Amino acid sequence: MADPMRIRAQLQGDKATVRVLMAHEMETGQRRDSAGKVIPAWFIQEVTATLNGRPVLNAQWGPAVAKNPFLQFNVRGAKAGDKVVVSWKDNKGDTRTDEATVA
Amino acid sequence: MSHPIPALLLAAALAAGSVHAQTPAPAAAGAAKTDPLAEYRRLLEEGNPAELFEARGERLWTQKRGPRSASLERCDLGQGPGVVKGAFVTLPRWFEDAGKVMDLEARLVWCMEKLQGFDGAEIAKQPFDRGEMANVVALATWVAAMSRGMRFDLPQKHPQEKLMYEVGKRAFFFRGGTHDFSCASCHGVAGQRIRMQDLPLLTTNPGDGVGFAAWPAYRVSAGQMWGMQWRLNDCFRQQRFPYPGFASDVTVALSTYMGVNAKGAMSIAPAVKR
Amino acid sequence: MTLRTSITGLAAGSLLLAGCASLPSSSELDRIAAQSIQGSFRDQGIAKVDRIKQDLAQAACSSDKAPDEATVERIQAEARATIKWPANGWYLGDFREGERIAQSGRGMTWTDASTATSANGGNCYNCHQISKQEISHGTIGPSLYNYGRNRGITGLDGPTVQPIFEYTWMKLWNPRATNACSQMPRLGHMGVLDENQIRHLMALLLDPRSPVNQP
Amino acid sequence: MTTRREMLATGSKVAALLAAAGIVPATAHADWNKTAFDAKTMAEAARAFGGATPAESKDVTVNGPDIAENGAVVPIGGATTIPNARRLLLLVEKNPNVLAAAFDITDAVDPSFNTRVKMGQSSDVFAVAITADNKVFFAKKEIKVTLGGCGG
Repeated sequence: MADPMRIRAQLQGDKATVRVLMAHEMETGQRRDSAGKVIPAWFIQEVTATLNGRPVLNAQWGPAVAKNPFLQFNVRGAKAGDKVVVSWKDNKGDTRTDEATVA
Repeated sequence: MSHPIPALLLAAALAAGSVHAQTPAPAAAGAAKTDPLAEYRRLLEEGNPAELFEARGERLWTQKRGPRSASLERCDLGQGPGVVKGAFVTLPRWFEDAGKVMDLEARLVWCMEKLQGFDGAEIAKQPFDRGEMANVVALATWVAAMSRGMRFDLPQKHPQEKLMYEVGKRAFFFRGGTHDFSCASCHGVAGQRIRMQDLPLLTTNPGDGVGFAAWPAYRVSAGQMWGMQWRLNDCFRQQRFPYPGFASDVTVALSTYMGVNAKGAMSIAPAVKR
Repeated sequence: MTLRTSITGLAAGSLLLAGCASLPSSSELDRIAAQSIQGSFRDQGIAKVDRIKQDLAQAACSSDKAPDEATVERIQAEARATIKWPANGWYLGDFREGERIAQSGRGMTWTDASTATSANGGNCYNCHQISKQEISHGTIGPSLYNYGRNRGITGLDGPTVQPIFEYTWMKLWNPRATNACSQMPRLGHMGVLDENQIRHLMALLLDPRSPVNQP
Repeated sequence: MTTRREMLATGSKVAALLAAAGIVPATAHADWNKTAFDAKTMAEAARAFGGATPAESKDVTVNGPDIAENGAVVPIGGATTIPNARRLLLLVEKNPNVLAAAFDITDAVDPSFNTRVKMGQSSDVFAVAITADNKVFFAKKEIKVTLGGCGG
């Protein structure tokens, strides 16, 4: 099971700036190991986020997103204490969901 | 300390090799202001993946693990059992119970062996990114983070600590390998760079958050979290030296030398690096 | 097995000054340091421990003090005797190949498969500015941009050209010949690069058509 | 193939609109657009999302450093002020597959996203906005990827 995400949701006016770090290899499928064998692709394909349960973000990613990905976006209409939940799903079907409180 | 020799040698080389005036290389002292990489580095700092390893290290510290199913919460990093804050900026130091000077990673392995029942020798043999060794790196990342903003102040009271400093100084200037490199080849003169990477002068305090005060660090080029043991290991690889043992005398002595020299420097570890 | 013996190569005792409050003499410290350095490394791949058996210059240039004048003279004389001059006085190869070799920092580490010169680079840009186009260059060594041009090289032979060719060849083959404690690797002498590869680097620096010598 | 693309595009467009209106959760339509991620050009990637021919626009911005110290991690971002933009793509022209990331634009977020991508070499990077009526607008910026470290 993947390590938890690190999520920060910082209130600026009526918006929350959300910064997310995800622990993931983001393997492209185009690299070879030392024995010359292709290392299979393994990367996050979908990222979603909700604010107090309401969907706010939906993204599709390819293997060109860097290893241990970083994502930043601004959620409108946020206030202190709101709950931000971020989920990802990779091409092997593994998922991870973590949350943070807007502060 | 007197002026490190490479400065004199470089001056001599310039004088001897100069038929016509050399085009002056850009002075790195002024480079910081116009550094074209400043924006790149600033953007990386907005989200340092070292945080992922820091969080893992914190979980590993409290988790009951190993043959004895124990946590590391009683581990003594030099400030008393279980005291983590402030420990990083005093390491390497002498440990009476072990009868030797240890750096952070050696001490963590010691605790994993004594408290959790792991085989320290087995851990020491593993590559840095595998198995329990990867856990040591994560633990070191968290322990370092707990001293973020604090200033280095290594003890130099015990004769072994002084001895390690002296051994480290000699190791720092030791030239060998197919390319005749020493640590001082890259870190013996202020204001130089390899490619576009600034090289800290490590014979003195290079400043807050520079050199010894920046590691462990997340290397974006490799997508890996490196502790000081890994950093030194890869320095020796690039020096074309043979392989330094994990927590071998040379590595602990070099950290003692750099850490003592860095007295007063503020730690920013874990940092993010190219 | 205790950690004392399991983690470090040296037993703690060999570095221990039992009950001793002051440090040993400098020469005794040198001995202890040498012993602990030798005990800290092991063979890995092509990088064997014989690489840290120092020769005269490596030992003499391993402190923050310069060696004495007699030692400097001896090192330089010995180095001059090692220079292998190019066959048939043919100094210059292809500057495009030279650029490729100058760019590469590869070779001779324990992660490299072989010590064959074909796998090795010159590491040149790591320390020197060379062509103007490459902005990612080091500053440990002097800038080599316009190296030939600054030395008045406009052709490929002639009386003014020869001494500069010889001096540059010497620098690339074994820089200790002119500077006992040079920080530059002995690319030719240590078998990092072969004669042909050094010809290509020579062309990069000295061929008037090389990007290095463009205004 | 065209039919499939259109179906995909229409399906996701409708879903995006529904999601934007808060009618269905965003996760409900998150079928990964393989055609888009296999695309070799910006136009192909935009077409895979139902977009028309791309046109450069000042109403789209792409940001990132002029020079990256390493191609393994290059911070880039995109934003748009086009009112009916429904999707924002980030692309690297010289990567084997150009599309790196695609973000749905909803009323709940600013149409501005930052992430980090891999770049094999110096290249133009693009931010592409696709509107509700399938118009495609883009901005581009060159990012130079330098060699760093000892190179070995």
